[in-house]
Amino acid sequence: MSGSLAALIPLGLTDPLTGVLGLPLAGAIALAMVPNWRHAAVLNVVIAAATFASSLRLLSARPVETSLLFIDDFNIYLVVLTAFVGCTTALFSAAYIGRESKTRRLASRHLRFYHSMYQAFLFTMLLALTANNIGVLWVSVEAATLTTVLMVSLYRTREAIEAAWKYFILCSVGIGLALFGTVLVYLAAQPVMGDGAAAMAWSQMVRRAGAFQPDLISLAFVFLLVGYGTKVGLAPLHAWLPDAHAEGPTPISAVLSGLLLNVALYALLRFKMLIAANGHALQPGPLMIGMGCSSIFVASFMLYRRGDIKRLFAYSSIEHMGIMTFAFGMGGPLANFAGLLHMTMHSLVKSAIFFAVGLIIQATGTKRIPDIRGLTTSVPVLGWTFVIAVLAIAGLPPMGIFMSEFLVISSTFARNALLAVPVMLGVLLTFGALIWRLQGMAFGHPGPLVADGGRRFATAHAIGMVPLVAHLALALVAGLYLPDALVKWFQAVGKLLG
Amino acid sequence: MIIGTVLAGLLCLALVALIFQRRAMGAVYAGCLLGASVLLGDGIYHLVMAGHEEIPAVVLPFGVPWLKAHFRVDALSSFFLVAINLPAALASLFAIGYGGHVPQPQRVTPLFPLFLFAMNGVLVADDAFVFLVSWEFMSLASWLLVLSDHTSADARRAGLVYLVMAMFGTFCLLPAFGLLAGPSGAYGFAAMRAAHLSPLAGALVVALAIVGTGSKAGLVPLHAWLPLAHPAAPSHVSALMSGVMTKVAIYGLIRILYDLRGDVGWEWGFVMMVLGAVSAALGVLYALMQRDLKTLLAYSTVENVGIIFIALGLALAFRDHGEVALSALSLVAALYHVVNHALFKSMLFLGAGAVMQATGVRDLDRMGGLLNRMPVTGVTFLVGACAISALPPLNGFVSEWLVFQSLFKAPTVAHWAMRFGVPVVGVAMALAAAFAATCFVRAFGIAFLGRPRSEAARAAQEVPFPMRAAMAIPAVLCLCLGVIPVTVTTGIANVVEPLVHVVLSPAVLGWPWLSPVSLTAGSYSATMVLLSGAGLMITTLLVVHRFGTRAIRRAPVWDCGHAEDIVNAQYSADSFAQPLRRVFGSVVFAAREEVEMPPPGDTAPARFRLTMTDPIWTYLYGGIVKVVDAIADRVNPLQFQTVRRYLLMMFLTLVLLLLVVAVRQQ
Amino acid sequence: MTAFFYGLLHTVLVLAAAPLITGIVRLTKARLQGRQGPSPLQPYRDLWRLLQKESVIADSASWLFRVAPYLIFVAVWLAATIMPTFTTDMVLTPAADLIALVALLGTARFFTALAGLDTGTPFGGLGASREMYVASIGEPAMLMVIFSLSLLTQTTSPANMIAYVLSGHIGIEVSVGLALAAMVMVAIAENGRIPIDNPATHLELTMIHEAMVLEYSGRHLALMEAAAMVRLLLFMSIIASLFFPWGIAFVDSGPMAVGLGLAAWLAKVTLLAVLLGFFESLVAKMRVFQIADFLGGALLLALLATIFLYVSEAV
Amino acid sequence: MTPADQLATFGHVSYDMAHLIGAVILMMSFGLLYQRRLTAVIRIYSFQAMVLALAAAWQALVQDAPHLYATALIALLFKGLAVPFALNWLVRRLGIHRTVETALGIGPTMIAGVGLVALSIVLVLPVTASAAAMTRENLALAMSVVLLGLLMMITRRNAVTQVVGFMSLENGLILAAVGAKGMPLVVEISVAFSVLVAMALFGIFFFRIRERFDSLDIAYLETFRGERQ
Repeated sequence: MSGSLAALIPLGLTDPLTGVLGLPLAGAIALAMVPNWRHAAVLNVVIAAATFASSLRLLSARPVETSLLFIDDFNIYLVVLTAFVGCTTALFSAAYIGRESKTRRLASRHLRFYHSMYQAFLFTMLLALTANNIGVLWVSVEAATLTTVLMVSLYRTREAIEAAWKYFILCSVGIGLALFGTVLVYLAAQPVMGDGAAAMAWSQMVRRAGAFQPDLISLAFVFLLVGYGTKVGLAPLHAWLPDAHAEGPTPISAVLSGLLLNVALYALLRFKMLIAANGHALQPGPLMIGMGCSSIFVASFMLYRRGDIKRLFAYSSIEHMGIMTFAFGMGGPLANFAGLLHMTMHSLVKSAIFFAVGLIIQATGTKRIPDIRGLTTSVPVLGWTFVIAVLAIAGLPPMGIFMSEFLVISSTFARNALLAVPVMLGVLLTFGALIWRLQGMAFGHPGPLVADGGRRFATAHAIGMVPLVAHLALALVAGLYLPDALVKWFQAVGKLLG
Repeated sequence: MIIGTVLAGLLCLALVALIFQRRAMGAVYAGCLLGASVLLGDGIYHLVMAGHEEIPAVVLPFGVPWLKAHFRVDALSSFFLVAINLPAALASLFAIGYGGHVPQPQRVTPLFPLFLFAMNGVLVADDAFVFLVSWEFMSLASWLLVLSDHTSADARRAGLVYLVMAMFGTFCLLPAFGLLAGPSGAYGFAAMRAAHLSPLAGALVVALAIVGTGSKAGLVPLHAWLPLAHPAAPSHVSALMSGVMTKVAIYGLIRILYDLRGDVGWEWGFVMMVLGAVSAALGVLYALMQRDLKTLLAYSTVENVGIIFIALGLALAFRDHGEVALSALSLVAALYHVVNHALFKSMLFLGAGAVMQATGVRDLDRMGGLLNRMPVTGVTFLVGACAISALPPLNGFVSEWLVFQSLFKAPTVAHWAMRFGVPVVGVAMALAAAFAATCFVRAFGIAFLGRPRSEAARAAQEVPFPMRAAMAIPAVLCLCLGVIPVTVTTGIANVVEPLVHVVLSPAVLGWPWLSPVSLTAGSYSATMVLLSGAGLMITTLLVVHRFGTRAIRRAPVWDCGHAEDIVNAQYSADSFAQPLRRVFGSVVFAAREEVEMPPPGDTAPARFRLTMTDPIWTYLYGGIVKVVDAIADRVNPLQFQTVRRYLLMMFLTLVLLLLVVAVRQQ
Repeated sequence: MTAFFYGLLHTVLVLAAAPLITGIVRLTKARLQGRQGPSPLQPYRDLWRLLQKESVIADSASWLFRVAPYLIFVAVWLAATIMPTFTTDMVLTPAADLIALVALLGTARFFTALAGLDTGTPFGGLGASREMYVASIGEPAMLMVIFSLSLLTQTTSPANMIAYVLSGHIGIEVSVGLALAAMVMVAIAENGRIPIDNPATHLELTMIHEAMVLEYSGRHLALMEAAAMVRLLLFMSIIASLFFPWGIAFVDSGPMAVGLGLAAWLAKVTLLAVLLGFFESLVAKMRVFQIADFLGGALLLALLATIFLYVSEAV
Repeated sequence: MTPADQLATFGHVSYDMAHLIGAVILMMSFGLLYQRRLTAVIRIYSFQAMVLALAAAWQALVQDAPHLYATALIALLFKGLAVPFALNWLVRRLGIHRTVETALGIGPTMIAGVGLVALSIVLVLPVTASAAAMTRENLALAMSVVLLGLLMMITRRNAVTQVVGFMSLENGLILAAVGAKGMPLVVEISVAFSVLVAMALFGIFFFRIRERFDSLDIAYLETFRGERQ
């Protein structure tokens, strides 16, 4: 029974992973009990912070690798990043949700549910990242879907339910296909690795992937690409993404874009590594490049017709996921490095943008872009931060995204100019759309603001600004200077990705 | 390293401006003035010491991790340090007096130092990443400066077009560097120099470099953003954007084509030459039709960039045909014009700013008679107008003379394309020169001469001292650069030496005689012209005052007897341009004039309506917008499908991929 | 030393001879119109008379209005001084090649136009506008003429051109003919002669140059007139020296040759003056907007001249 | 070669059984595609689930992997009995009109289904040349069932039928999983767990849908479709 989930429980308490996985799990249960949403919000922040703190321990001491869980160069920084974004988002939601409940959009029982689900979501994310067993990986991604579905439908509005329904149906099917792919991978591994957990432990498989039945894993990869690709939001599988982002509470939009998409892509990349290790299997590159380009294109043109600020940035997420997929599809040290960097930067900046968007919506009382005007005049600090964030996501220096796009495009162009052209076109189009919208929202004569709720909301606003600024600051630093350890990890992973 | 400290200082200034808002404005601009002056001095020092001391490359631990950030100052970049920081210093000086009068000072002051920072960053960059970061940062800062008057819809439109075009330019340079760096990503300039490219890749690099830098420099047809963005910014910023930022683009082009790429085919020289010719002719023709003083100046920038491109193209063609001496000549001509244009264009923009501060108008037809009211501004603007119209003995003429000299030698490149292309280019450039004169007679004459055309103009006052100084200094410099061409040329010859590996001897005939090509090819000596001119002037004065009366009577204007006092009876900007508009405008801009005559007996005034459209806007950019719109409309329905349809899409994707696998297995 | 002397002599001569040439043109026209006509010396008397009169200046005029005549006159005179006519052995000859000469004339025109605009009268503006319009096409044409000649002679400096032509390197060239034609047309335009402009007219709507100097009087007007006369002589000298350089003396060819060259030059310009008179009597003035076609033709001829050089493999 | 592998060869009873059962499940999928009436659809689904349970049990026997009995039990009780019951209850409670209009005609649907089966066989046959014959057959059948389930979701307009399609897709997954020799329990648990939660969610949804709009026709769920202002 070494393969069963039950084996998760007897993790040694000394194991750093205990904190990382245990805290959110416990938090989920605990928060379900807390009646008062204010306490819940605070507790939420505390638990998330503790999770982040314990995740930092991983940097110093990596746990021993089991057949279920492991930490390697790839997931270590993603774990830390996830814990960090989870923490900051918790802080933001503490500032945000209060306002929502005041405006009677949320009943307190919903909030209770919300906080519990938030921790559950974090747990599934972290489990997915640390999972060594591809089955566990699948389970946690599925669980993540379920939790987010519930949170997306939090406002019981018709739109919210419709979005959640769309999200649920599409992602469940996607997940189903991913499971089929997982089974196929097992079937490919089983003759080589023998029965049992060994044939599902990624770290063991990747060493002997060369001997796997190539056609079988090729087939598996197709299912996994479509399956996990749906969660990544690759066009034409992206349909759920904009609505889910737009109709859910803003903190959820932030974690969806900042974390969930990353995790899905992470899963996909794990399997790409398997294939890359097998010489005779089909080349995943072209498929990923194709999906990436189509995502970039669909997103870039969609942006020109969006009237809803959250959908606007949801589509921009699709575009960036496309860029990453493209980069990993290109492969090679430069492109892979760029892709990994882009993952990090995007999750930081995009969640920051959603923070800003949330505050903006609360300030202006609308999410229709044409009604949002002159933010830099009406709410200067927020407005300018928003401007900086959008410029960062649009790929302007000195933010980190510029570096990754620089590496992707230049290296791609040097290798195959024709492949780079669609990406450049797409990015340029996106840029145009974003700047066009940004100018309309940030400049010009300011539009009306909703009546401000006095000092409490002022402070709430200020607290909400903290994570926003923190993310941007990190992105800025990363754009100028990357710590050597991170670089080494990226390069090591880049090698595995082939 | 001095430059580093100055750049850091500029960043701090931006912070100071951000924190203290308006209170620190004077201090900030003073700081910019100081910084720019130091950089200027440093550049001059390096130029003087060129060859005697090797400046070490500096590596800082940021940027692309395994690459780090490389900085280096060589002769070329130090030349541009001079060409860029001189106007920058003047603009800062101007801003000390002017900064408070712009629409939203708190949106300008913090960005001004950042803008300077970015432009100098481009010059000292020694690897592609730093170069592009600074390049983009430059666009970013100037974009926000353009948007500083963000409540005006025009400014916002200008900003949008500008930033998108800037990004387009970057997306041309980026792959160009990518090709130079190769798949392994050797982004250092040193490595790029050593790189060997396939012919195709080489050609691609050149093409991309031309388009990328051309879009920044305002080369037709990539100029569309320029006349929108430059005027939209506050005048001291416009001066920088027009006079300086375009030069940074030129620097980038020279860096790539002459330094990083060793061998570039003459065909590209030809292409650049033709593009330049088109820009020169069209740009000034546009300028000629404008009523807005700053737009006019912006368009004239297009013209001058065109002239520089002609010279650069010639240099390429010569170099490819082994005519190194001529190549050096054209390159010197180009750089000479770079520094000249940087000077007088920023001076003219500052003048425009002074006029706007004094009158509050930008429309030529609401100015007039300012020469009497704003003597210093008037004189400096006049000098600038003469210089940019290439009138001897000012500096503008010297560089154009050099360009013409090298152009007239171009047929030595024995290829039919050059031989038949060069005369046409010559015509275009000659037309450009003539139009420029007309354009600036119009600009100066309508704005500063005649009777005031509006109350604002009548009430104009001369601007305060710092602004006057900022305009007077370049005026003097224009004269200096004009009358000692040999000295200047010698200096520039040292700059281009590393690029063409030959030192141009600018004066075969000896000091005052600028005779770069050969003993007999032709010579020009501004010094002698000026001296003899002075001599003749003195003679004339003596004669006239000796033999004639000195009596003068002031009287109302005669005007063939029927003088009326209507100021609008004066020639207006539009009416001045009318003949040329009739001849060229109808063809190039589809200009249409409609006159509504009231029926006899009706006392209503006759109405004159003028409509002009820019074909490049209508067809090229309008076309692109149409296409994007159309596709967006086609794609948009994807948002509004039923879940079933989405499932279907998913299903089809899956089946398609499965089929791919199936086919592959067979 | 001789160079200095000849240069001085030339400087004085061009100024001295200019009114005479204008006088000759007027006389020729008068005779052709069957009038007695004034003596060719009349222009001298006119200038002298103007010098004696007080100068009336409009209130609205700025200082530029008073300075302009001097600048203009000096610019034109300087150009005329530099252009070698009877000997190439002059100090200032290398000071400016033909391009610079064109630019000098451009300077003069620039300030003339400004002066026209300065008083803020409709006519002044009209004149300035049309003058610049004519120049905008005429100047390029002249530059192209220079281009073709310089292609042929490998130089842009008039002295060397003359030397090259006289050294007999050039046979009969089609392009030289074309260049000459273009040059003549440009000269007519630049000097505001019929059919472009009529120096004698004061019918407002047809005039160009006269409209600009309308407000001038007294010594300022005298300078303007003198400048016009010198310009006319200068263009005649250019045509004479570049296309018919025979008789022009070189460096260290003795005073005899110089004297000969002097005679030849006077003969040439007188002939040209008479021809101009004839021509002006024959043709009628054209409408303002046809000028573009006229000068465009000149520009095209000049362009053709260069092209023909390649065709005939002369370079 | 483990004894189990020796068993899993052509002509051997264990192989034939597995093959037969798989084929039946596939037939059921076709039945689902073919059937118009809602109640009948539910009934066919429950039957399919039961056969699936049988397959799991058989595999448990053949591979002597006892944990597969658990899977079989889950399939039998939960999917075979509970879910159909719940669905029937829903249909009755909400009083949905009995016959369901399909988006694509039955005939074309069937042809497409056959095409999909062909595709999956083409894909699988060369793949598992090395693997055990049983695995191969199972895989082909399972993939067909998955694809047919997806096809059903596409061709039906009604929420219930879509759910059924989704669940028959899951059946295909489980068929594949049980066929995979010695696959750890993780997968079964996860599948069961996911189906469980999925059902719970559907329940919630139906409840919500009903309290908002009075039918299960998902057209009601597609009026907004994201910022159709």
